[in-house]
Amino acid sequence: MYFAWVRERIGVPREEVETGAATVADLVVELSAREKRYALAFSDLAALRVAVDQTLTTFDAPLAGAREVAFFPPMTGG
Amino acid sequence: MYFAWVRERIGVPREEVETGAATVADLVVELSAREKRYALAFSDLAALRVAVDQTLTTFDAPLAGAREVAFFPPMTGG
Amino acid sequence: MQVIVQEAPFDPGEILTRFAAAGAGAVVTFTGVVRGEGHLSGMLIEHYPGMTERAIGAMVEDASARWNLTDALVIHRYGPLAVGEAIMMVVTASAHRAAAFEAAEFLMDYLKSRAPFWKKELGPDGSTWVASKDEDEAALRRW
Amino acid sequence: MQVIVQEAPFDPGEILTRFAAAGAGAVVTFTGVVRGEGHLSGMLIEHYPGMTERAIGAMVEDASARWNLTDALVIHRYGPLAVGEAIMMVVTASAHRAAAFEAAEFLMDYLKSRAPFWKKELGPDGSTWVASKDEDEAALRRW
Repeated sequence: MYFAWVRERIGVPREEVETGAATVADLVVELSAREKRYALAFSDLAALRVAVDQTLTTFDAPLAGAREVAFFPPMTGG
Repeated sequence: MYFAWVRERIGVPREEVETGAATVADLVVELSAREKRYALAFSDLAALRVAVDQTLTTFDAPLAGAREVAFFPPMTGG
Repeated sequence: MQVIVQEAPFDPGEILTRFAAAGAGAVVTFTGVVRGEGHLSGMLIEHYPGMTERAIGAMVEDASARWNLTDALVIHRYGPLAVGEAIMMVVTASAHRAAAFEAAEFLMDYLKSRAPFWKKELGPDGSTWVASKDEDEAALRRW
Repeated sequence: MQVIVQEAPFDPGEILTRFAAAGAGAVVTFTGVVRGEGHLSGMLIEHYPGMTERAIGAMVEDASARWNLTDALVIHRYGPLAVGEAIMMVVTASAHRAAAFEAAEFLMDYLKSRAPFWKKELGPDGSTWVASKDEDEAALRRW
């Protein structure tokens, strides 16, 4: 899933991805290699946050058993 | 003027006093010598606060030109 | 900026609605309510007319000088109050949340120990003047 | 304790009136309002359904564990908002003012940087995603 400007750059709010990536970082590399819009959205990981199964985590988090991965910029609630 | 339990001990909310007292502390001594209810109310000055002309001050404050002196316990607003 | 000292009840919600509609960005409120703990049947608040308005007015001016507020209000009741009734309310409005929070806490800390109000709790066994707390006096030191 | 995430407008005053009537002693509210600064015509808030409720629910639980609260509420809108409309509101109720203030500030600091909302400001020259502030991230360190 993608939110805010990450969603706008990638062009879809969500998609199904079959992957053998071991970590979030591996998934980012895999997607970035696939198409330029991913490479563009993931060009600066320091500006991104990630949640696995709706829990905020880091890019080195394992994906084993994960059902939902979300990428988005720092949150601006409140 | 007297407020809260100081008013209750002295028995009146306000009174006119002609005094030559130089400071608030002098006025307290003068009133305490006058009647037991004053001595009782003023027995522990640490438990009292004083305002001269509606401004919080200390017991060593001068009374020259003062029109209104008020004695009361620590405030419990809010 | 507004200071209201009155005997009549007031509606905290109505005041917040008015402030929120002014669109400041951040609005903080504190509302003090008479608690029914123990067997308290109510409260009686004595105040020093004239000095009360003066003292609170000076606090609001201080707060306006220290924080960038677009508006502020202090309303405080006196006289008899029933359990569950609002005693007083502080409202601060600012473009930034930190300013609104800090100014509201500053005003509350000063109202507790420097505004000439005295609370008397009314219970089944008579009435008792509420004692001031050392921690309330200590709270002033952070400002 | 209550967490509400909704698209529809809400009335901050009505919520405060309800909390004040519950008689907790001290009720603190924070209300965030869409500011009309510059030539902003409104705001669009995107959120992550499911995670939003989870994340805020965890924050409210944390606050309840750290402070002695009698009640708390967080309401946050998403979707299109007009200038002057309330974006969100935090309410904390406690017997003591310090607990109510601290819990409200804690919840606000976490909502700013840890609740999955993203604000887009709508202006005459198009729309811009609001950037997160370093000071908001820094604010978390005090808790």
